[in-house]
Amino acid sequence: MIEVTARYFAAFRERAGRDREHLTTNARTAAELYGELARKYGFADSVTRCKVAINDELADWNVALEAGNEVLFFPPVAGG
Amino acid sequence: MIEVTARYFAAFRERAGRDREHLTTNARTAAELYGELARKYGFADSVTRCKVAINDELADWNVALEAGNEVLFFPPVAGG
Amino acid sequence: MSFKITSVPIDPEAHKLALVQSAAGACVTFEGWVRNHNEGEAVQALEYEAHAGIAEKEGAKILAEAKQRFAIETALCEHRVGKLAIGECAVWVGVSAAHRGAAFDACRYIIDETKARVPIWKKEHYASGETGWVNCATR
Amino acid sequence: MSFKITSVPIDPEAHKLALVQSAAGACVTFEGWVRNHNEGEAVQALEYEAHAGIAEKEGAKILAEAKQRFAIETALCEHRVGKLAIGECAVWVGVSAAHRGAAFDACRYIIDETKARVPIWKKEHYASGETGWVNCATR
Repeated sequence: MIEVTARYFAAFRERAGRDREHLTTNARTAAELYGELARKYGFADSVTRCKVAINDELADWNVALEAGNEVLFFPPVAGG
Repeated sequence: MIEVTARYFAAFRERAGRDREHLTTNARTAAELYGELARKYGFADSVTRCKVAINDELADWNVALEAGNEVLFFPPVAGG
Repeated sequence: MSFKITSVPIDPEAHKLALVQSAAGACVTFEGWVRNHNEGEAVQALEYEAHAGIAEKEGAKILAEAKQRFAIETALCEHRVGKLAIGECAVWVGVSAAHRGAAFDACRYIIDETKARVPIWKKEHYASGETGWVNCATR
Repeated sequence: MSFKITSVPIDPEAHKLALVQSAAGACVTFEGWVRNHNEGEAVQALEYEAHAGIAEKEGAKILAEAKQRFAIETALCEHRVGKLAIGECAVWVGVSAAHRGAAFDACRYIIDETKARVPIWKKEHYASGETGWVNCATR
Protein backbone atom coordinates (compact mmCIF):
# COMPACT_ATOMS: atom_id res chain seq x y z
CA MET A 1 0.00 0.00 0.00
CA ILE A 2 1.32 3.46 -0.84
CA GLU A 3 0.02 6.96 -0.32
CA VAL A 4 -0.41 9.25 -3.34
CA THR A 5 -2.31 12.38 -4.21
CA ALA A 6 -4.79 12.20 -7.09
CA ARG A 7 -5.73 15.38 -8.97
CA TYR A 8 -8.76 15.58 -11.25
CA PHE A 9 -9.24 17.93 -14.19
CA ALA A 10 -12.26 19.15 -16.15
CA ALA A 11 -14.93 16.43 -16.46
CA PHE A 12 -13.06 14.15 -14.03
CA ARG A 13 -13.14 16.89 -11.40
CA GLU A 14 -16.88 17.43 -11.83
CA ARG A 15 -17.57 13.72 -11.76
CA ALA A 16 -15.43 13.14 -8.66
CA GLY A 17 -16.83 16.23 -6.96
CA ARG A 18 -13.34 17.35 -5.90
CA ASP A 19 -10.13 18.53 -7.50
CA ARG A 20 -7.72 16.44 -5.41
CA GLU A 21 -7.58 13.83 -2.68
CA HIS A 22 -5.07 11.76 -0.76
CA LEU A 23 -5.39 8.04 -1.38
CA THR A 24 -3.93 4.87 0.02
CA THR A 25 -3.81 2.36 -2.80
CA ASN A 26 -2.66 -1.09 -3.89
CA ALA A 27 -2.31 0.16 -7.46
CA ARG A 28 1.17 -0.36 -8.85
CA THR A 29 0.75 1.83 -11.92
CA ALA A 30 -1.12 4.96 -12.95
CA ALA A 31 -3.37 2.79 -15.12
CA GLU A 32 -4.30 0.58 -12.18
CA LEU A 33 -5.04 3.64 -10.05
CA TYR A 34 -7.24 5.01 -12.84
CA GLY A 35 -9.09 1.68 -12.87
CA GLU A 36 -9.84 1.99 -9.15
CA LEU A 37 -11.02 5.56 -9.51
CA ALA A 38 -13.10 4.78 -12.59
CA ARG A 39 -15.02 2.20 -10.54
CA LYS A 40 -15.37 4.62 -7.60
CA TYR A 41 -16.54 7.64 -9.62
CA GLY A 42 -17.87 6.11 -12.84
CA PHE A 43 -15.23 7.57 -15.15
CA ALA A 44 -16.15 6.05 -18.54
CA ASP A 45 -13.20 7.06 -20.71
CA SER A 46 -10.65 4.46 -21.74
CA VAL A 47 -7.09 5.28 -20.66
CA THR A 48 -6.10 5.24 -24.32
CA ARG A 49 -8.09 8.48 -24.78
CA CYS A 50 -6.89 10.07 -21.53
CA LYS A 51 -3.52 11.27 -20.29
CA VAL A 52 -1.76 11.11 -16.98
CA ALA A 53 0.94 13.27 -15.48
CA ILE A 54 3.08 12.51 -12.46
CA ASN A 55 4.49 15.44 -10.53
CA ASP A 56 3.65 17.86 -13.36
CA GLU A 57 5.25 15.83 -16.20
CA LEU A 58 3.23 13.80 -18.70
CA ALA A 59 3.86 10.14 -17.95
CA ASP A 60 3.25 6.69 -19.33
CA TRP A 61 0.18 4.92 -17.93
CA ASN A 62 2.37 1.93 -17.08
CA VAL A 63 5.01 3.74 -15.07
CA ALA A 64 5.34 2.41 -11.49
CA LEU A 65 3.77 4.64 -8.83
CA GLU A 66 5.93 5.73 -5.92
CA ALA A 67 4.90 6.88 -2.45
CA GLY A 68 4.18 10.60 -2.42
CA ASN A 69 3.52 10.87 -6.16
CA GLU A 70 1.03 13.49 -7.27
CA VAL A 71 -0.95 11.81 -10.06
CA LEU A 72 -2.88 14.11 -12.44
CA PHE A 73 -5.78 12.63 -14.39
CA PHE A 74 -6.62 14.35 -17.70
CA PRO A 75 -9.82 13.46 -19.56
CA PRO A 76 -9.75 13.52 -23.39
CA VAL A 77 -8.45 16.92 -24.51
CA ALA A 78 -10.49 19.29 -26.65
CA GLY A 79 -8.60 22.53 -27.15
CA GLY A 80 -9.17 25.05 -29.90
CA MET B 1 -6.37 42.00 -93.24
CA ILE B 2 -8.05 43.46 -90.17
CA GLU B 3 -7.21 46.29 -87.83
CA VAL B 4 -6.88 45.58 -84.12
CA THR B 5 -5.34 47.20 -81.08
CA ALA B 6 -2.69 45.25 -79.18
CA ARG B 7 -2.02 46.01 -75.51
CA TYR B 8 1.07 44.81 -73.68
CA PHE B 9 1.43 44.18 -69.95
CA ALA B 10 4.38 43.88 -67.58
CA ALA B 11 7.38 42.19 -69.25
CA PHE B 12 5.66 42.33 -72.67
CA ARG B 13 5.26 46.09 -72.33
CA GLU B 14 8.90 46.58 -71.43
CA ARG B 15 10.05 44.32 -74.22
CA ALA B 16 7.83 46.00 -76.81
CA GLY B 17 8.73 49.46 -75.54
CA ARG B 18 5.08 50.55 -75.63
CA ASP B 19 1.85 49.71 -73.86
CA ARG B 20 -0.39 49.61 -76.93
CA GLU B 21 -0.37 49.95 -80.71
CA HIS B 22 -2.71 49.71 -83.67
CA LEU B 23 -1.90 46.87 -86.03
CA THR B 24 -3.04 45.68 -89.41
CA THR B 25 -2.69 41.93 -89.43
CA ASN B 26 -3.35 38.73 -91.36
CA ALA B 27 -3.62 36.83 -88.09
CA ARG B 28 -6.95 35.02 -87.77
CA THR B 29 -6.61 34.17 -84.09
CA ALA B 30 -5.08 35.68 -80.97
CA ALA B 31 -2.46 32.92 -81.04
CA GLU B 32 -1.44 33.81 -84.59
CA LEU B 33 -1.21 37.49 -83.65
CA TYR B 34 0.97 36.56 -80.66
CA GLY B 35 3.22 34.61 -83.03
CA GLU B 36 3.69 37.70 -85.21
CA LEU B 37 4.43 39.89 -82.19
CA ALA B 38 6.76 37.32 -80.65
CA ARG B 39 8.89 37.44 -83.84
CA LYS B 40 8.77 41.25 -83.93
CA TYR B 41 9.67 41.85 -80.25
CA GLY B 42 11.37 38.63 -79.22
CA PHE B 43 8.69 37.48 -76.74
CA ALA B 44 10.00 34.09 -75.64
CA ASP B 45 7.06 32.74 -73.58
CA SER B 46 4.94 29.95 -75.00
CA VAL B 47 1.23 30.84 -75.31
CA THR B 48 0.48 27.95 -72.97
CA ARG B 49 2.07 29.97 -70.14
CA CYS B 50 0.49 33.28 -71.16
CA LYS B 51 -3.07 34.58 -71.26
CA VAL B 52 -4.99 36.73 -73.67
CA ALA B 53 -8.01 38.94 -73.19
CA ILE B 54 -10.21 40.43 -75.87
CA ASN B 55 -12.09 43.60 -75.02
CA ASP B 56 -11.38 43.15 -71.30
CA GLU B 57 -12.54 39.53 -71.04
CA LEU B 58 -10.15 36.59 -70.80
CA ALA B 59 -10.37 34.67 -74.09
CA ASP B 60 -9.27 31.46 -75.70
CA TRP B 61 -6.09 31.77 -77.78
CA ASN B 62 -7.92 30.17 -80.71
CA VAL B 63 -10.88 32.51 -80.82
CA ALA B 64 -11.24 34.31 -84.20
CA LEU B 65 -10.13 37.94 -84.20
CA GLU B 66 -12.57 40.55 -85.40
CA ALA B 67 -11.88 44.02 -86.75
CA GLY B 68 -11.68 46.56 -83.94
CA ASN B 69 -10.81 44.03 -81.25
CA GLU B 70 -8.61 45.19 -78.43
CA VAL B 71 -6.26 42.27 -77.75
CA LEU B 72 -4.50 42.22 -74.35
CA PHE B 73 -1.33 40.16 -74.01
CA PHE B 74 -0.54 38.91 -70.50
CA PRO B 75 2.85 37.33 -69.76
CA PRO B 76 3.00 34.49 -67.18
CA VAL B 77 1.38 35.69 -63.98
CA ALA B 78 3.23 35.88 -60.69
CA GLY B 79 0.99 37.39 -58.03
CA GLY B 80 1.38 37.02 -54.30
CA MET C 1 8.85 30.37 -30.91
CA SER C 2 6.47 30.31 -27.98
CA PHE C 3 3.31 28.53 -26.84
CA LYS C 4 1.34 30.36 -24.17
CA ILE C 5 -1.80 29.81 -22.13
CA THR C 6 -3.51 33.12 -21.38
CA SER C 7 -6.56 34.27 -19.45
CA VAL C 8 -6.81 37.63 -21.25
CA PRO C 9 -8.07 38.27 -24.80
CA ILE C 10 -5.67 37.23 -27.57
CA ASP C 11 -4.17 40.06 -29.67
CA PRO C 12 -3.53 38.56 -33.14
CA GLU C 13 -1.87 41.68 -34.57
CA ALA C 14 0.72 41.84 -31.79
CA HIS C 15 1.56 38.17 -32.33
CA LYS C 16 1.79 38.57 -36.08
CA LEU C 17 4.38 41.32 -35.67
CA ALA C 18 6.54 38.82 -33.80
CA LEU C 19 6.48 36.57 -36.89
CA VAL C 20 7.82 39.18 -39.29
CA GLN C 21 11.29 38.38 -40.56
CA SER C 22 12.82 39.80 -43.69
CA ALA C 23 13.38 36.32 -45.16
CA ALA C 24 9.71 35.40 -44.68
CA GLY C 25 7.49 35.60 -47.75
CA ALA C 26 4.48 33.78 -46.36
CA CYS C 27 2.48 33.99 -43.16
CA VAL C 28 -0.39 31.62 -42.36
CA THR C 29 -2.55 32.08 -39.28
CA PHE C 30 -5.29 30.00 -37.73
CA GLU C 31 -7.85 31.35 -35.28
CA GLY C 32 -10.32 29.20 -33.43
CA TRP C 33 -13.49 31.15 -32.64
CA VAL C 34 -16.30 30.22 -30.28
CA ARG C 35 -19.10 28.90 -32.54
CA ASN C 36 -22.79 29.37 -31.79
CA HIS C 37 -23.46 25.66 -32.22
CA ASN C 38 -21.88 22.24 -31.78
CA GLU C 39 -23.29 18.97 -33.02
CA GLY C 40 -26.73 20.48 -33.36
CA GLU C 41 -26.95 22.23 -29.99
CA ALA C 42 -27.09 26.02 -29.61
CA VAL C 43 -24.04 27.17 -27.66
CA GLN C 44 -24.06 30.43 -25.66
CA ALA C 45 -20.55 30.44 -24.23
CA LEU C 46 -17.54 28.23 -23.74
CA GLU C 47 -15.30 27.73 -20.76
CA TYR C 48 -11.72 26.57 -21.32
CA GLU C 49 -9.59 24.97 -18.67
CA ALA C 50 -5.94 23.96 -18.98
CA HIS C 51 -3.06 22.66 -16.95
CA ALA C 52 -0.97 25.65 -17.97
CA GLY C 53 2.45 24.28 -17.06
CA ILE C 54 2.08 20.98 -18.89
CA ALA C 55 0.18 22.63 -21.75
CA GLU C 56 2.99 25.11 -22.39
CA LYS C 57 5.63 22.38 -22.18
CA GLU C 58 3.75 20.10 -24.59
CA GLY C 59 2.97 23.07 -26.86
CA ALA C 60 6.64 24.08 -27.03
CA LYS C 61 7.42 20.50 -28.12
CA ILE C 62 4.84 20.75 -30.90
CA LEU C 63 6.35 24.03 -32.16
CA ALA C 64 9.84 22.47 -32.15
CA GLU C 65 8.52 19.48 -34.13
CA ALA C 66 6.93 21.83 -36.68
CA LYS C 67 10.19 23.73 -37.06
CA GLN C 68 12.04 20.48 -37.66
CA ARG C 69 9.53 19.03 -40.13
CA PHE C 70 8.78 22.11 -42.22
CA ALA C 71 10.97 24.87 -43.68
CA ILE C 72 9.55 27.66 -41.52
CA GLU C 73 11.06 30.80 -40.04
CA THR C 74 9.12 30.83 -36.79
CA ALA C 75 5.79 29.92 -35.18
CA LEU C 76 3.68 31.06 -32.25
CA CYS C 77 0.60 29.74 -30.50
CA GLU C 78 -1.56 31.21 -27.78
CA HIS C 79 -4.57 29.49 -26.19
CA ARG C 80 -7.10 31.29 -24.06
CA VAL C 81 -8.64 29.88 -20.86
CA GLY C 82 -11.68 30.99 -18.87
CA LYS C 83 -15.18 31.83 -20.06
CA LEU C 84 -15.50 33.06 -23.67
CA ALA C 85 -18.48 34.49 -25.53
CA ILE C 86 -19.57 33.59 -29.09
CA GLY C 87 -17.11 34.97 -31.61
CA GLU C 88 -14.19 35.35 -29.22
CA CYS C 89 -10.83 33.92 -30.21
CA ALA C 90 -9.97 30.78 -28.22
CA VAL C 91 -6.71 29.90 -29.96
CA TRP C 92 -4.31 31.62 -32.33
CA VAL C 93 -1.55 29.97 -34.35
CA GLY C 94 0.78 31.89 -36.65
CA VAL C 95 3.62 30.66 -38.84
CA SER C 96 6.03 32.53 -41.10
CA ALA C 97 8.14 30.87 -43.80
CA ALA C 98 10.02 31.69 -46.98
CA HIS C 99 7.36 29.85 -49.03
CA ARG C 100 3.68 29.28 -48.49
CA GLY C 101 3.58 25.47 -48.64
CA ALA C 102 5.63 25.09 -45.47
CA ALA C 103 3.63 27.82 -43.71
CA PHE C 104 0.29 26.12 -44.45
CA ASP C 105 1.55 22.65 -43.51
CA ALA C 106 3.19 23.78 -40.27
CA CYS C 107 0.18 25.84 -39.17
CA ARG C 108 -2.11 22.89 -39.70
CA TYR C 109 0.29 20.54 -37.92
CA ILE C 110 0.45 22.83 -34.89
CA ILE C 111 -3.30 23.20 -34.45
CA ASP C 112 -3.98 19.50 -35.13
CA GLU C 113 -1.37 18.37 -32.59
CA THR C 114 -2.48 21.00 -30.07
CA LYS C 115 -6.05 19.74 -30.22
CA ALA C 116 -4.90 16.14 -29.86
CA ARG C 117 -2.17 16.41 -27.23
CA VAL C 118 -2.29 19.57 -25.14
CA PRO C 119 -4.18 19.35 -21.81
CA ILE C 120 -6.94 21.87 -22.52
CA TRP C 121 -10.64 21.13 -22.10
CA LYS C 122 -13.78 22.93 -23.07
CA LYS C 123 -17.17 23.03 -21.43
CA GLU C 124 -20.08 24.24 -23.47
CA HIS C 125 -22.88 26.32 -21.99
CA TYR C 126 -26.07 25.60 -23.93
CA ALA C 127 -29.09 27.80 -24.49
CA SER C 128 -31.04 25.26 -22.40
CA GLY C 129 -28.94 26.11 -19.33
CA GLU C 130 -27.20 22.72 -19.45
CA THR C 131 -23.46 22.40 -19.73
CA GLY C 132 -21.32 19.69 -21.25
CA TRP C 133 -17.64 18.83 -21.55
CA VAL C 134 -16.77 18.41 -25.20
CA ASN C 135 -15.43 15.08 -26.41
CA CYS C 136 -15.80 13.30 -23.08
CA ALA C 137 -17.61 10.11 -22.09
CA THR C 138 -17.87 10.65 -18.34
CA ARG C 139 -21.50 11.62 -18.16
CA MET D 1 -17.06 37.44 -50.66
CA SER D 2 -14.86 39.92 -52.49
CA PHE D 3 -11.57 40.01 -54.41
CA LYS D 4 -10.01 43.45 -54.69
CA ILE D 5 -6.95 45.01 -56.24
CA THR D 6 -5.70 47.93 -54.15
CA SER D 7 -2.93 50.48 -54.37
CA VAL D 8 -3.00 51.35 -50.66
CA PRO D 9 -1.62 49.25 -47.77
CA ILE D 10 -3.72 46.21 -46.88
CA ASP D 11 -5.43 46.25 -43.46
CA PRO D 12 -5.68 42.61 -42.32
CA GLU D 13 -7.63 43.33 -39.14
CA ALA D 14 -10.37 45.20 -41.00
CA HIS D 15 -10.73 42.33 -43.45
CA LYS D 16 -10.79 39.75 -40.70
CA LEU D 17 -13.72 41.51 -39.05
CA ALA D 18 -15.64 41.02 -42.28
CA LEU D 19 -15.14 37.25 -41.95
CA VAL D 20 -16.66 36.99 -38.49
CA GLN D 21 -19.92 35.07 -38.45
CA SER D 22 -21.42 33.43 -35.40
CA ALA D 23 -21.47 30.02 -37.10
CA ALA D 24 -17.75 30.24 -37.91
CA GLY D 25 -15.42 28.32 -35.62
CA ALA D 26 -12.27 28.58 -37.74
CA CYS D 27 -10.49 31.37 -39.56
CA VAL D 28 -7.41 30.80 -41.70
CA THR D 29 -5.50 33.67 -43.26
CA PHE D 30 -2.62 33.83 -45.68
CA GLU D 31 -0.40 36.88 -46.12
CA GLY D 32 2.23 37.18 -48.83
CA TRP D 33 5.07 39.43 -47.68
CA VAL D 34 7.83 40.94 -49.76
CA ARG D 35 10.89 38.75 -49.13
CA ASN D 36 14.44 40.06 -49.04
CA HIS D 37 15.59 37.42 -51.52
CA ASN D 38 14.42 35.34 -54.46
CA GLU D 39 16.31 32.46 -56.01
CA GLY D 40 19.54 33.60 -54.44
CA GLU D 41 19.35 37.30 -55.35
CA ALA D 42 18.99 40.06 -52.74
CA VAL D 43 15.71 41.91 -53.33
CA GLN D 44 15.23 45.52 -52.19
CA ALA D 45 11.67 46.16 -53.32
CA LEU D 46 8.92 44.72 -55.48
CA GLU D 47 6.59 46.34 -57.93
CA TYR D 48 3.24 44.75 -58.63
CA GLU D 49 1.17 45.43 -61.71
CA ALA D 50 -2.30 44.09 -62.47
CA HIS D 51 -5.11 44.41 -64.96
CA ALA D 52 -7.48 45.33 -62.16
CA GLY D 53 -10.75 44.70 -64.01
CA ILE D 54 -9.87 41.24 -65.24
CA ALA D 55 -8.02 40.39 -62.01
CA GLU D 56 -11.08 41.17 -59.89
CA LYS D 57 -13.37 39.23 -62.22
CA GLU D 58 -11.11 36.17 -62.25
CA GLY D 59 -10.55 36.52 -58.50
CA ALA D 60 -14.30 36.56 -57.83
CA LYS D 61 -14.58 33.34 -59.85
CA ILE D 62 -11.90 31.72 -57.68
CA LEU D 63 -13.72 32.71 -54.47
CA ALA D 64 -16.97 31.28 -55.85
CA GLU D 65 -15.18 28.02 -56.74
CA ALA D 66 -13.75 27.83 -53.21
CA LYS D 67 -17.21 28.37 -51.70
CA GLN D 68 -18.59 25.57 -53.88
CA ARG D 69 -15.78 23.08 -53.20
CA PHE D 70 -15.31 23.60 -49.47
CA ALA D 71 -17.75 24.02 -46.55
CA ILE D 72 -16.82 27.62 -45.79
CA GLU D 73 -18.78 30.58 -44.49
CA THR D 74 -17.06 33.29 -46.49
CA ALA D 75 -13.73 34.32 -48.04
CA LEU D 76 -11.95 37.53 -48.97
CA CYS D 77 -8.84 38.37 -50.95
CA GLU D 78 -7.04 41.65 -51.50
CA HIS D 79 -3.94 42.10 -53.66
CA ARG D 80 -1.77 45.17 -53.58
CA VAL D 81 -0.26 46.85 -56.65
CA GLY D 82 2.51 49.43 -56.97
CA LYS D 83 5.94 49.52 -55.33
CA LEU D 84 6.31 47.67 -52.02
CA ALA D 85 9.19 47.55 -49.53
CA ILE D 86 10.58 44.42 -47.82
CA GLY D 87 8.11 43.09 -45.27
CA GLU D 88 5.04 44.80 -46.73
CA CYS D 89 1.94 42.71 -47.34
CA ALA D 90 1.37 42.06 -51.05
CA VAL D 91 -1.65 39.80 -50.78
CA TRP D 92 -4.08 38.83 -48.04
CA VAL D 93 -6.51 35.89 -48.13
CA GLY D 94 -8.92 35.12 -45.31
CA VAL D 95 -11.46 32.32 -44.97
CA SER D 96 -13.94 31.52 -42.21
CA ALA D 97 -15.68 28.16 -41.81
CA ALA D 98 -17.46 26.07 -39.20
CA HIS D 99 -14.49 23.66 -39.10
CA ARG D 100 -10.79 24.16 -39.67
CA GLY D 101 -10.22 21.59 -42.44
CA ALA D 102 -12.37 23.48 -44.91
CA ALA D 103 -10.84 26.82 -43.90
CA PHE D 104 -7.28 25.58 -44.51
CA ASP D 105 -8.15 23.89 -47.80
CA ALA D 106 -10.09 26.85 -49.17
CA CYS D 107 -7.43 29.39 -48.17
CA ARG D 108 -4.77 27.36 -49.92
CA TYR D 109 -6.95 26.88 -52.99
CA ILE D 110 -7.57 30.62 -53.26
CA ILE D 111 -3.92 31.66 -53.05
CA ASP D 112 -2.76 28.84 -55.36
CA GLU D 113 -5.35 29.69 -58.02
CA THR D 114 -4.72 33.42 -57.64
CA LYS D 115 -1.02 32.95 -58.27
CA ALA D 116 -1.73 30.74 -61.28
CA ARG D 117 -4.61 32.55 -62.96
CA VAL D 118 -5.02 36.17 -61.94
CA PRO D 119 -3.32 38.77 -64.19
CA ILE D 120 -0.85 40.21 -61.66
CA TRP D 121 2.87 40.50 -62.29
CA LYS D 122 5.81 41.33 -60.12
CA LYS D 123 9.07 43.03 -60.91
CA GLU D 124 11.93 42.65 -58.49
CA HIS D 125 14.36 45.46 -57.76
CA TYR D 126 17.71 43.93 -56.83
CA ALA D 127 20.47 45.31 -54.64
CA SER D 128 22.59 45.49 -57.81
CA GLY D 129 20.23 48.09 -59.32
CA GLU D 130 18.94 45.57 -61.87
CA THR D 131 15.27 44.68 -62.15
CA GLY D 132 13.59 41.50 -63.31
CA TRP D 133 10.06 40.28 -63.96
CA VAL D 134 9.46 37.17 -61.93
CA ASN D 135 8.62 33.92 -63.67
CA CYS D 136 9.01 35.29 -67.18
CA ALA D 137 11.16 34.17 -70.09
CA THR D 138 11.14 37.37 -72.15
CA ARG D 139 14.61 38.56 -71.32
